[in-house]
Amino acid sequence: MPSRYVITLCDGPSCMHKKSKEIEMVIKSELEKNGLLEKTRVMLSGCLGMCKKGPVMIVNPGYTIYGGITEKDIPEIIQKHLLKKQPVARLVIDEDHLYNRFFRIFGDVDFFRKQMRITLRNCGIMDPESIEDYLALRGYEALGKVLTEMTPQQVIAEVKKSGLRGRGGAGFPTGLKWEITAKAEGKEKFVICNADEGDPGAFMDRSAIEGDPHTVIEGMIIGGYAVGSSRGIVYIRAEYPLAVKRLEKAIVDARQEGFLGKNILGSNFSFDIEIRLGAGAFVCGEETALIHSIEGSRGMPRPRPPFPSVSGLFGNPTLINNVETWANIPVIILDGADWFSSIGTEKSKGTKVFALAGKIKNTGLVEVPMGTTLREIIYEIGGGIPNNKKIKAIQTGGPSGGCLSEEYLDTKIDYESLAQAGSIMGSGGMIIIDEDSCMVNIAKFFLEFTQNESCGKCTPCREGTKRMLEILTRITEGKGEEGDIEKLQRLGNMIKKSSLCGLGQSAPNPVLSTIKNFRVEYEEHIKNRKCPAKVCQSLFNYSIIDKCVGCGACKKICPTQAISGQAKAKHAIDQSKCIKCGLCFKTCKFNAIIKS
Amino acid sequence: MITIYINDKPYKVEEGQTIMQAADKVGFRIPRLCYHPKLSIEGACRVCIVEVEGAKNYVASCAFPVSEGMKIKTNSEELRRARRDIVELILDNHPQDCHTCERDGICELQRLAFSMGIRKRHFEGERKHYEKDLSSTSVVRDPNKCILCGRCVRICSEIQKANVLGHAHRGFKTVVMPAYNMPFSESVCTTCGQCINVCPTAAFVEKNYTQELFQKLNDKSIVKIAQIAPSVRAAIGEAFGLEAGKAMEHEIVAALKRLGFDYVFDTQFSADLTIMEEGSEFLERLQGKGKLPMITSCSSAWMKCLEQFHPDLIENVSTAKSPMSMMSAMIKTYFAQKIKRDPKDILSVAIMCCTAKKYEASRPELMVEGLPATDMVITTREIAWMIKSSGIDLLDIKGENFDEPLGLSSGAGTIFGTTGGVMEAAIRTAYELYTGETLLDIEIADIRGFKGVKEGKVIMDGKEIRVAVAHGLGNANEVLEIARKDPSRYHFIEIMGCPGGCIGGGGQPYAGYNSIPLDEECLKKRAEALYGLDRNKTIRRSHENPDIQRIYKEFLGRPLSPAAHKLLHTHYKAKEPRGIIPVVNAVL
Amino acid sequence: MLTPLETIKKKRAEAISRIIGKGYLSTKRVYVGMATCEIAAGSKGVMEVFSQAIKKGLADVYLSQKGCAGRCNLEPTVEVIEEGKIPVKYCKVTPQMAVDIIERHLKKGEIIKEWIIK
Amino acid sequence: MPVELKKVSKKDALKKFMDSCKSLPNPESQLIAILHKAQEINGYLNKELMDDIALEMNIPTAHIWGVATFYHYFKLVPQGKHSISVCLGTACYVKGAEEVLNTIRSELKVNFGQTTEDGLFTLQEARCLGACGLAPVIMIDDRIYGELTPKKVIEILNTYRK
Repeated sequence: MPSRYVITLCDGPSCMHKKSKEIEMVIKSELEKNGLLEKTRVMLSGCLGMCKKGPVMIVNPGYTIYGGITEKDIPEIIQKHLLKKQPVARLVIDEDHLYNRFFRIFGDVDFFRKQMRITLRNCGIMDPESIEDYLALRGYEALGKVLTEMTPQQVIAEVKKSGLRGRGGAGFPTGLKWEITAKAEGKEKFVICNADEGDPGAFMDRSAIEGDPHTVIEGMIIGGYAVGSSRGIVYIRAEYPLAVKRLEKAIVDARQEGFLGKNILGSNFSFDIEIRLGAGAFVCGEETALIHSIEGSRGMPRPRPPFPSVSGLFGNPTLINNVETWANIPVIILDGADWFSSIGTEKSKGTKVFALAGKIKNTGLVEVPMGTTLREIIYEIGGGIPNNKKIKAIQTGGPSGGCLSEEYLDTKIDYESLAQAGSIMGSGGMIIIDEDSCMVNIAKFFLEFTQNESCGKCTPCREGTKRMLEILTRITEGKGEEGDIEKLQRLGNMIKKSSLCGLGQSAPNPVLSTIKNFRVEYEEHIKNRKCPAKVCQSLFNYSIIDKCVGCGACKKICPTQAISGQAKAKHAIDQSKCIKCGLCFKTCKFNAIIKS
Repeated sequence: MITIYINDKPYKVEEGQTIMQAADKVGFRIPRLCYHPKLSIEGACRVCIVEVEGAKNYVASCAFPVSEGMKIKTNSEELRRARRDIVELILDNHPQDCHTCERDGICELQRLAFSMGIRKRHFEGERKHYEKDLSSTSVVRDPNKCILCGRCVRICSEIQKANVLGHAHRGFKTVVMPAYNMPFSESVCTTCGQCINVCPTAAFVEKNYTQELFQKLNDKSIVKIAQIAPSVRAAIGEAFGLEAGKAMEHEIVAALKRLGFDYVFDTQFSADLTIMEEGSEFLERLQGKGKLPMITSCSSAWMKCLEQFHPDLIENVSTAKSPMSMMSAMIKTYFAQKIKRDPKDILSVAIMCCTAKKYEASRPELMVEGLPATDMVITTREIAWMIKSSGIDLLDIKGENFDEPLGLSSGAGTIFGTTGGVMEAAIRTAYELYTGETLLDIEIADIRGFKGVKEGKVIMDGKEIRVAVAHGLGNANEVLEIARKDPSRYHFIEIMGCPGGCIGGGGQPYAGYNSIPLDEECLKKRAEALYGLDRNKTIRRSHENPDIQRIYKEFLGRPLSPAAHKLLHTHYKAKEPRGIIPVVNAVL
Repeated sequence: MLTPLETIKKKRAEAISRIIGKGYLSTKRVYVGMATCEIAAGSKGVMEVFSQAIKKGLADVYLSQKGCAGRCNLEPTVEVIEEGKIPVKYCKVTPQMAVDIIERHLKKGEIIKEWIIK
Repeated sequence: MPVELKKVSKKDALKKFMDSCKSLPNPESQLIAILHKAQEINGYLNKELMDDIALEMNIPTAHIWGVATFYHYFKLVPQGKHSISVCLGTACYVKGAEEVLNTIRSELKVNFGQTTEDGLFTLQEARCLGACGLAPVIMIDDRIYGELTPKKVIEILNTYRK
């Protein structure tokens, strides 16, 4: 027979110290006294993360948390709560920070322990297609609180006080944006969630929506309430079919429960959300381009002012925040601006999600408090560089960001420090680059991306990035010229300062920052025609050394028949035929093929 | 008023304008390229960037509003270099064929490059290579010369509302083109040529017939006859460095004679003829024979627009041919008989302010005696070049008169060249035909000027006749929407395809060094030149033109006679592809 | 009439009892990662193994999908959670491993240490 | 004729979708959704479809063409039976996506946007498929293949050739 109640008692070190064992004994005897032992399960759990309020126990169903309990309180709880279904109010605590639950499952792993999960708090612990799971995790409670206890002005004040800044890249204070939109006049107002995540290597938005779509929806409803909007739009990449599907389902479920639609939860506030699909254009992450795309046009940015908060979608005041920003809102409302602003640094509050990738042991999504150092992320969470290689650079901010050298490892993550170091927070890509990578080539890769994604509207970005790419290409091909670095800097600085939108203004960053931090590599390419990392194909040759045993594997795989040699004798590569595909290098089991 | 600082000096300026507007008024002309005062702000070229204290990046002065205490630098060393580099980047992706280019010497990009001080190139690289589109009768599109300022796209969608052109593809591969990159000739292009007017380079130019014409002018076996549209005389001086507004009537006649034309006639004569036909048609419709409101049919771009965008209104449009086609028809019949020459041996050349007339000339339904009525249409720009190229000094030439019998015109024919002119001319004659009395107050102020849609009325015999005038196809769309909703609101509507009427035609001289294309001040001066010619004439009503009376007596009989119907009237039909005028302008 | 906040709390209580009604409390809970990245790594096959097993009578197991926890290089991941015990997180799970997890862990309570995320 | 029938029903499906768009506020803003639908129905966008959309939704063809050519997602030529998207996201790039790409290119003798002669594959580039942990990856139709090597790629391609 299934239990009617489950009592979970925290068995963490702190609560143990506060006598949870003794409490457990009392609970069991009290249950027995009241004839409830059969119907109730009593369990010990790992740390519930509420140590300050310990000892802590949770009564389910209902998820009532009791804190600071002693043996003496138990009879009262059993009698009132379990028998009469009336929780003992004086012992109930709200200390259960939403972000703690994740750690009840994952807190014992190094990778997670250093993290703090606010926006991704539910990702990985709930069924994203179940609104019940979300409700059980205090979902939509923030919405209820806002509609019951707060005026729109109070909501905005709370968000302002939290110090939350836009997580899409530029870090504009979120509360201020809300305030401007709320004050702007228009026929109607719009609330938009920017889910057009396009940075190569960044996928936190996808992950957030796939893992916990309701958080974003709840954040948007609250935003709509605060600024006086009744129409919300999620602009999401068409490349994310699963995220779209889950979001669609979440919207339908939320509508059914009365969280979306007319007169939400009996209030006189109405709000609904529609989904708009992108169609593959990185520049649509820029807010004015995104608006044009929603309007059914080419996603090309326009000059600001007017800012979208004043004149955005269809000329109406429009509040745009990205997925991560929205996901913070319910937590700020429930746990309070004071709590939220206690996390992070002076100017950057809360947490930031990074997509950790590249040459690092633990790749993945990490959410850390602002102020965490790069070193902590890379070595303590990421587990360091694999294969005992040396770290060479950290690329943050995706194609709009920059490459920092090793000496910046102790930089604290916040908007200002990263900018000072010559990179940006961006949407949160973090690529670790080891000694096997050529920085000129990396810069070229990013520039290729932005050049390809340039909308073509403004001259500096359209023409300038093309020229920069041409110069970089010739450097990597060993055709660099004296003065090329200066040309790159001249063009780069001009493009940064003159371009129409953020894409162009940040496009030169990877190049400029690698010149700043790795100038020697550029000079090696240009002056000595050498690629120190042996990546740029034109700048090295493959050759076979004496280790060759003549197995013939390389000869077999070579697509251009450039390798010749008798069986069991040393082979040789005909450089005129070699296309430097590297297949032989990968195939050789005897390390007999080298780059020189 | 607020105070702003430009290059450290304080200036009092009005609030609510952009940095560029404010700077213009206090004597700083910030360099610019994609900006056009009549079009929406694009902010794309970044040539007009300035430094604003406190802003992280440069701002585009065309889009950024001034505010109290703003400190602006327009000429700092770093800014000058950035601006220079931007213009160089444009040049780097532009054919370097200035000395063989049609716009050499009058190209905005060339001037800009010069004023930036680009003497050495730093960033040359890959350049675009696209096919030229030569398919249209009127407009040649050369994407290689396009610098993507987007003015053509904006004028086509915002002013003309034809939406023929758009940006396609993206980034470095962006090209301005019609839908599907289809040839112009197959698109909904109305051939108005406004894209040419606003293009800063030679990405759009008219289909040029000057070489063919030079060749024909040397052919002794044919009779070479020219006709000149009213607005050509009002603008051609600008191509020779004169201020706008100087009428050059007799000088062009003389120049054309020197070029080798045997006869030079005046399209104003056939404008009078048009009034006779169209006026009579209007009176018939007023008496219940035909649909009202009647809409004018003189403008070729408008006629193509009608067939593609408003086929439902075809029956409302006057069947009278345009003055050019009436003149050509008369040349190949009436005049051919007079000089006893086979019309096959006559070369009929129309000197027009217009690129769409090139298209009109190719319409098969306008053929006369199995021949094209108009053999060649030459724009003001082309003829100006031919005159220069032949070493004829237009500015210092003894004027000559138009030839008889198709050279004499009334003032009504003159004002055809400006918006409202056809209507005014029509009223002058229709009033008399209807009431039997002479209209004394013949200058109708309500329908003059450059308001997009103008309304006016006349009382004829106690009957109120309500008229409307629209210029530019966007305004035409607007007036037609009004008429569709309330069919009895107007009796007569004049529509001209180009902003300002023919004086703003797609074939008029390019803007000068310090002026902008389609500048309203310039259009006003051109219009004033025509109104001045009208005022100085003793005959100001078409029906009073003695040569008009003669041609009816000798050849046509009376207005709307079978002969007139055969030679002076035509018909229109719905055309594919059908074009769309969006209800909401989502194209911005 | 209930305030919005009261309504939410009521809905939450209802949701929890519905979840419990599905067997949430008295059983082992199995969470299979089903985000795009996990699916790409093959989690659909893993999910299939678990759901088939339940169909064929595997009792006392509450199966749910979940979003991605962020361990890209270890996907697909599967968690087996029992109230009161330390949650067990398996990584790089293949369908074959899923069969083993059912046989050894879910049925016999053996935690397969070598597959656990550390 | 069955072919004709099929054509008509395609048109009907699109028409139906456009009708539903027309009942929404700012119907012209649904253009991208309509193009998605048209591509889903027809496999790619052609002039005929775009003309239909223009007339039905009252949007100029030049505008539709501009939008269709702006976004990577829209295809303007018929596509192969299978579409191969090679992820060129950063993680994949760092882990050797270029090698994978070169292998596919030389194996299929096509470049980005092109379809193989036998009509079996169309090669496309992808920005980031969000499967960075498996880098380098490719996606064939809806299926993602990860941790690829040139050898593995060829094996995978061969499974589609049978």
